[in-house]
Amino acid sequence: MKVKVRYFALFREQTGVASELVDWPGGTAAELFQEMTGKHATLMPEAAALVAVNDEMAGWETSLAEGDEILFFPPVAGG
Amino acid sequence: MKVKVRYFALFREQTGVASELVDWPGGTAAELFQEMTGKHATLMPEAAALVAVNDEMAGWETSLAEGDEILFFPPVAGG
Amino acid sequence: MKFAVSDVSIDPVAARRSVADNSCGALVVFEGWIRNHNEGQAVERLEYEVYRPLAEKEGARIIDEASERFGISNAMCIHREGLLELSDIAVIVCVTSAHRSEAFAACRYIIDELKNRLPIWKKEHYVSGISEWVNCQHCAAAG
Amino acid sequence: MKFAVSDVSIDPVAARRSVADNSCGALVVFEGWIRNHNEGQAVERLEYEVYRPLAEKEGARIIDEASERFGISNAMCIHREGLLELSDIAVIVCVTSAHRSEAFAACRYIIDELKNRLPIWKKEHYVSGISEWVNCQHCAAAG
Repeated sequence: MKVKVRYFALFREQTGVASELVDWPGGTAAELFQEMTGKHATLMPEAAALVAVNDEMAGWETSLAEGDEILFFPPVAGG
Repeated sequence: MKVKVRYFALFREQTGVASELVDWPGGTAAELFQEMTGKHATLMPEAAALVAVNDEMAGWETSLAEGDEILFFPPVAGG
Repeated sequence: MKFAVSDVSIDPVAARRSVADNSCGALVVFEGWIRNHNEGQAVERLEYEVYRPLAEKEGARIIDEASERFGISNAMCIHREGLLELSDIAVIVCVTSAHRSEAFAACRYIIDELKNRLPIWKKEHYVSGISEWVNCQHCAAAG
Repeated sequence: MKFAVSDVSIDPVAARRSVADNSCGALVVFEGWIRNHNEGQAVERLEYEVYRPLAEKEGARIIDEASERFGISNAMCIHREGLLELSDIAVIVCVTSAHRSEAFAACRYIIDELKNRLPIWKKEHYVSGISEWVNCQHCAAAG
């Protein structure tokens, strides 16, 4: 299953990429995050991060579908 | 005992005077207010009003002295 | 000048500037405006009477209390006197602090205390032609 | 325009004007400024990264929530993105309502929710030459 993953702020600096196409067996957002944490070895624990799917905030238990765009957000700090 | 009494806002309109010199036997601010209420017949109950003596807010039980300037304030409404 | 009574229009830009300081991360401003209605009556204009000697002393005291209580950086307030038209600024309070919680709390404290404690009276002139001292009609009726 | 992200300086006068309306008796404004220190470090400048598509949607939602919850008249917010210098305005929230309680509560609600919910990240550049993503260093260390 192919999805697009985008990284922001610290995550973009840690992974060295703003986005990447990932081909994986499928699963939840949390499972994809684990997969990417393994690949890049530097992402923080998911409890501290946020995830959005197709431009809507989502829970880590969200099941991903072919073609989804998954956004991994480090802790936000607006204001 | 001579004191000066000043009236503000509604009180000035009710009494028709901004200030007056009062010669009376002496007593508390509350007693003076009663006296003036009797004289002008139109002041509201003291519970709704405020009193200041010589440019400091004061309690109704304050004993007045010769030459004091007593300010009677209707309910305030700043802001 | 922490607290002032003014008989001319309040300049909100100058007020804001007077509390700025680059150790502050938060500014909270309250402005009270003359609105076109009060308790069901259409308001045309409004008149503030201020007993300045005591208002100035008590206003400065309230700002000092807020500074001590909330540990803010700067605070100021200007209250109008005289005749005001719709949309005029009747009062402005500006507070700065390192973080926002203190600035919100102090700004709220200052405006609440000012309204309760300052010798200021407001006479509303209604579109109907009637005018009335605010907060006085009920007490007067009871008296 | 209830919520906007801006890559140029925020004009507080225009922001204030955009919520004015003569049925309102109260204006509450919050401004977040770039201050010269954070957690013991001397700050030189600061960078905001904003993911606009989601920030704009979520920002507008927060303002709608505040309007429904507190029954205010008008509310608006602008958040900066890009590089900011000391004393620059990072965010402004303006709220008007008939009475002050709702305006204070709604303004506080909006800034609190914005800080928690919007996809916005802040990188602080310190005088020491170091720079750091705010709120990330502890989590990164734990990871």
